[in-house]
Amino acid sequence: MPLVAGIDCGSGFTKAVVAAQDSPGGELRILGRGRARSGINVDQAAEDALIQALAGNPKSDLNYIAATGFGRYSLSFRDIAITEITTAARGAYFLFPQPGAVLDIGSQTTRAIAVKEQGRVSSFKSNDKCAAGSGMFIARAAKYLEVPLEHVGELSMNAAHPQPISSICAVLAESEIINHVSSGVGVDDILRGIHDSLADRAGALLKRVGLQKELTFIGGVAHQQGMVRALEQRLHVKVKVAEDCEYVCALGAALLGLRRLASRN
Amino acid sequence: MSEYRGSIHQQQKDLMLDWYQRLDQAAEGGEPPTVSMMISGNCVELLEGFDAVPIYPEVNALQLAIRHQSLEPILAAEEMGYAGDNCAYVKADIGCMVKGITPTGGRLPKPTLVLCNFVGCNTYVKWFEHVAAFTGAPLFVLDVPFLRGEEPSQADIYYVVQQLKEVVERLEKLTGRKFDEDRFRQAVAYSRDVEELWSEVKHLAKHSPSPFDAYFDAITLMGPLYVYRGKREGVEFFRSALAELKEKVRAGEGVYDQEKFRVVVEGPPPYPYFRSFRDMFAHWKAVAVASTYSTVGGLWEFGFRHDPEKPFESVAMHMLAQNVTNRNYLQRYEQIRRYVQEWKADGVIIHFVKSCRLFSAGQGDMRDYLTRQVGVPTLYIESDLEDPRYFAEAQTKNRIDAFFESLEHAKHTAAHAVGA
Amino acid sequence: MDEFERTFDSLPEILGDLSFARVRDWKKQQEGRKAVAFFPVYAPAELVHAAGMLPVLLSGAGDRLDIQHADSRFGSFICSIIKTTMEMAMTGHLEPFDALLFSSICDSARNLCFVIKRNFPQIYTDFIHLPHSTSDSSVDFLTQEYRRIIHELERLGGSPIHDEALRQSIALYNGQRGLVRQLYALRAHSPHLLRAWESYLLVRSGYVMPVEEHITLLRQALEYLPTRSNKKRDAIRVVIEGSFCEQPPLELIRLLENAGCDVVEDDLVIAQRWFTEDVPLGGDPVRALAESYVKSSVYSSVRHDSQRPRWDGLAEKIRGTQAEAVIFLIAKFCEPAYFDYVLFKKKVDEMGLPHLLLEFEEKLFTFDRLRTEVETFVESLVFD
Amino acid sequence: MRIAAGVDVGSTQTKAVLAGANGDGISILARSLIDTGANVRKAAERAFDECCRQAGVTQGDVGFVVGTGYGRYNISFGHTQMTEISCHARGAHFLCPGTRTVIDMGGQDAKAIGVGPSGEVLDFVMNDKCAAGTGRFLANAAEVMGVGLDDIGPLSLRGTRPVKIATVCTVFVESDILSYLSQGKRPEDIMQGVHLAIAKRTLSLARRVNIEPLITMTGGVARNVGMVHALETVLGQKVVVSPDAQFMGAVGAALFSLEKMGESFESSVWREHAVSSRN
Ligand SMILES: Nc1ncnc2c1ncn2[C@@H]1O[C@H](COP(=O)(O)OP(=O)(O)O)[C@@H](O)[C@H]1O
Ligand SMILES: Nc1ncnc2c1ncn2[C@@H]1O[C@H](COP(=O)(O)OP(=O)(O)O)[C@@H](O)[C@H]1O
Ligand code: SF4
Ligand code: SF4
Ligand code: SF4
Repeated sequence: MPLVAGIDCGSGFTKAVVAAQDSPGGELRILGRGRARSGINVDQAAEDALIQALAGNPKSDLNYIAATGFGRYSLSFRDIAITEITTAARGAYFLFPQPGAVLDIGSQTTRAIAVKEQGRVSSFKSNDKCAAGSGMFIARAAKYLEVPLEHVGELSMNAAHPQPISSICAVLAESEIINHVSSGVGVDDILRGIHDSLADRAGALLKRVGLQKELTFIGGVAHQQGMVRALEQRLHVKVKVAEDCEYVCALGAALLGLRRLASRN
Repeated sequence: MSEYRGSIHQQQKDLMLDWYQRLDQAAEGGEPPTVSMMISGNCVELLEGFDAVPIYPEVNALQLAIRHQSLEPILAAEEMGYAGDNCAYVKADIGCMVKGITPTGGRLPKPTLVLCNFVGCNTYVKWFEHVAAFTGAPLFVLDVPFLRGEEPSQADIYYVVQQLKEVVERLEKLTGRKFDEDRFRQAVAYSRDVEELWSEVKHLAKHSPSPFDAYFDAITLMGPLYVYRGKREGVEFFRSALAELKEKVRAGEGVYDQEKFRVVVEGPPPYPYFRSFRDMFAHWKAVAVASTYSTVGGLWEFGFRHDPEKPFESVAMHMLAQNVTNRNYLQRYEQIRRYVQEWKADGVIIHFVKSCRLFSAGQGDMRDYLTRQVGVPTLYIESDLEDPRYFAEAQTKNRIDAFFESLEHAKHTAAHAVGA
Repeated sequence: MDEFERTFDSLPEILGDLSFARVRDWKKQQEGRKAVAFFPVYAPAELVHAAGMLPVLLSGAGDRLDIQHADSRFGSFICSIIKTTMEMAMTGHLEPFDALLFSSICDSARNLCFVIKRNFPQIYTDFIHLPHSTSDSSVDFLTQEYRRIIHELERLGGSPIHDEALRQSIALYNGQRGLVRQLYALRAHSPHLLRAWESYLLVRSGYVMPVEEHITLLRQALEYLPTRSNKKRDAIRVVIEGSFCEQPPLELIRLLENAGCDVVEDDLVIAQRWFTEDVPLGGDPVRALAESYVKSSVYSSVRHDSQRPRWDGLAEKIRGTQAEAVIFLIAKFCEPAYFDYVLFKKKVDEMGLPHLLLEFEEKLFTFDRLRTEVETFVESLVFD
Repeated sequence: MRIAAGVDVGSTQTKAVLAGANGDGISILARSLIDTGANVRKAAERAFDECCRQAGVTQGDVGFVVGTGYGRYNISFGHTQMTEISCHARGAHFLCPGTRTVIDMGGQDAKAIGVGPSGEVLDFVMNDKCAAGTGRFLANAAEVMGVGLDDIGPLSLRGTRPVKIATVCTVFVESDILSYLSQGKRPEDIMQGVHLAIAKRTLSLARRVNIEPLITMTGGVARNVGMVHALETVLGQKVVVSPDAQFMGAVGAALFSLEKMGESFESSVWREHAVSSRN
């Protein structure tokens, strides 16, 4: 039975998914997932993530390795490199099998993808030049608000009076945020303000690729319920979040890996 | 508020309202025939020969922006695939079309003819092509050769006259009406009178204090100028305007209780922030004594008039050489220089609008010319005429304050040298 | 015959040479003769050639020039080629040229013409109004306009331009355009024999070398290319649309192909084909040239013809080459291309073809983002 | 002697200057520098107090106070406000006579100002929407490398093979630096790369105004020798830096104050200005 790994070499984290499928089109079994800080040595990070994902199976059992994400070409032990947009679409479609918009917010990039049947990409827009729309923005804010990243989500969920962030720059926003703190604005309201501004930026991208009633939200930031709530309220859409949302690209890569393998033999 | 509010402002409103009603009526019953045209170097006189009504998409677009309603249609257009950097007038217009928004409040008819008299603006050709493509209305591109030299050549004039006659034929087919040459000649005569009056008004701004603001107030007077130029109502309107402003001059009334700065403004205004933009000048009691934007529809203060003796030729001449958009860039430099010197201005404000490359491409060089060659202080600010997203209020105010501070400081050091 | 392969290595140097050494050499050899530079997209090169002058296309500065002065003359939201051309002028790079010709392609280029005129009065700079309409009176007008230019060139060159000379020039250029058409036909038929970046170099070099030399080069190419032993690739057949004026970096064209595209048609430098058929040699040559522009130009986003819409032109290209996809390769801030994208896109959607919009600048440092976008596009077509 | 003050409430640091004028000209009596922090109003007061303390005068002795900087409208005791643009030009004209171009790099913005023969503003551009290429960018870089603000400049000077910093985003530069560090690049080369990146970025903006000698650099970043050097390298021209570079805005404001005292207070613009600023 073919064993395939999808490895997402993201700018912040490297994620691996190992999957198996006895016959093409047959039922898919996820053996495991793994995640490691990317750092600079892509192979090393991938190795670490892969070991976790193999869940005990020897690496030699792998029949095919599909690399995706920003560092895909730096991964030496790959059979194929696929862009994170293609894999995001595939992974998302596998989890929620219907066409529509997919939003992927990672450490440094925000992407809006329009997905059609079989998880094909019909169009996409991305922002990777400015931190103001990225997970990094939140990660930093969380740092100097002294909130663990894991708690950012529910804190911002409970915000009673979200505090708008006027600055369009993640850095200039910081002094704004500090002023809010010192004038006694609650941390939850501030975090929600950040989520709102992120949601607006994401909205601009999503509109360009076409946004209907529903939206699939992936990438690490999708862990943050506050962000989900912000998207729903600002964009008036229903937001579907995959559990293990930051593994979606790795999953998509694994899926495409299986197809290549099938078409090979 | 600072700006001048005379009885003519009410008259102006009424006139424009009548216009919109006639358009609404046309939308209702297909009569009277309507022709959409570009404001710049328009040949509205020709329409009189068919008793047809002009539609000016720009006027609609700017009304929309002033009423803070331009963003929605712009976004709609961008979702269709228009780029963030396309002229926002076009996006607003097309956006309204697809969203069924009526910028005028009343309905807009499908034009009998889309007459693309693009003078100098290539974007306009695209705009009207798209309008025709989306509405299915017939399109006529009236190819006005750009003014390469100082004056148009015989070939240029002949070419435009030929096309004007082609337009007449086309309209006769489309409207089933016979072209009334006498009405046309009459319209050209009215235009001549309006231009005479309007030109006098412009020259009143040479007085200090100036009785009106030749940028902000001039814009309110532009509506009648384009819609009613070829009509009796137009002549009456500008006659009373002139009388009213002359009276102010006699009484020594200016725009502000005390006129502190006289400036020339180049470029269209940021319509989405029209009010606050004006306040930034009012704050310094700075009055515009002349502006290039107010000559988009026609440049008359330097003597050109339509001529009922040569109706077609003079209309052609107007389109070719007597509006700021079809004159070449260096002629615009020259126009501003004359304003500065003959209208006695302390400085020039260049307003770069990202939408309009016709106006804006090269304004850095224009500033270089004005500051070095002419030696007049020049401020350069960027925003947009239709898209509210490109106006940074705080920054713009900061720049304008800094500019007038430096003018103030220059006057001050000239008066008594203190400090270093 | 692999010495021809080497021409592909030498051409980028020639095209990227901002000192225009070859132009200087040509002028040295041809004592007292003049070189005339023209800004994209179209100029009646035949007139210049008939005047015994060397027509050269100004095609920006690629990534070889830092913008140091031009930004102070042309503000934000203006395309790169405007700025690099201004920069070249302000840094003395255009010194080898005795004349500069611009035409009515867009508002930015038109203003650039007059800005240069003011700053460099010593160069003869002129603006040609190419009609945006296709009536007979447009032909009359353009004939007059060309006569005006001829008159100016005669003044500049100090000798008259005879109809016979002009006919010969037209014949030469007809020949050149014919060869380019063959080159494109070859590529459309067997893209593996001629990569897009190669045909781009071959065609564009015709804008800097004398037409006679270029004809020889094209002949050699057409002889050699079919003998190549490249093997067919498994790639998508794409049409590139939108790069008629400012040119993308060569690396970007390569990137498209490496990502799995076979370029079967493009409008890079309008492929220098200008007209859909040869310019007639009989009768008044000036009028013939004018008539060809007005009535039978290849479509481009800067030429308007309400009879033959451009989007139909694109549709023909697609059908004619059995293309499977369209890549809109548009220069940042190129308003004509931005506008046409909307109606092109509409057409291509109606035809049910996939398409991708890419924005570029003459000067690009990182291609990662573009690569990801192209690869994704290709993947969306190959992965079933 | 007439005493006047200028207070420059910057986004990062607040600067105050006392200037005095008597028969034999104008002199700077005192200067103070404190972090702006969250309470802008307080910062302004503290800076002003500190100045008076240094000069040994009471606030009552100070005839006129001009406020400038982004927080100028929060100065409760200021008689009037002026833009930092005018003030930097004025200050540079005074302290570095012959200045034709001012490049001001502050905590969160960067400006270029064209200055006329009498210190008037001819033209200016500013970057105030994006923190890319500002003092903040440097401060961030310093933090990531674990180097003190005062040391990054000297450190960058020691670089020999500057790395290429692709991103200009103040946030993303962290990851760039981290990856260079873990690739074993030398800190001085990384820092030099950072400085050059900012210099390029700043000048591409500054070139919108005609950059002409004499070029004076002002703002807190001017205290960073590495930045000054980077600017000179990219510009290929000499850049002048006054010891009071960071105080330039405040100095200009103080000079304007003196001028105000020299004339009657009836000048309507000033009045209106002061009033409008309160609401
Ligand atoms: N458990 C979590 N809770 C909240 N946010 C998280 C969590 N894990 C990751 N994130 C956010 O997601 C971002 C990383 O997402 P990811 O998709 O892995 O980015 P990339 O693929 O670009 O490395 C981090 O910047 C952080 O903001
Ligand atoms: N000794 C120093 N060395 C290097 N940089 C400094 C030094 N002191 C201050 N700075 C920089 O100057 C910036 C503040 O400059 P300033 O002009 O006061 O900014 P603002 O006016 O916006 O508050 C700080 O962000 C810091 O990066
Ligand atoms: S580009 Fe300028 S002139 Fe042309 S339509 Fe737009 S705003 Fe009007
Ligand atoms: S690239 Fe486009 S906008 Fe720029 S000059 Fe050419 S046609 Fe005009
Ligand atoms: S705006 Fe702020 S976050 Fe965005 S690129 Fe600039 S510095 Fe980075």
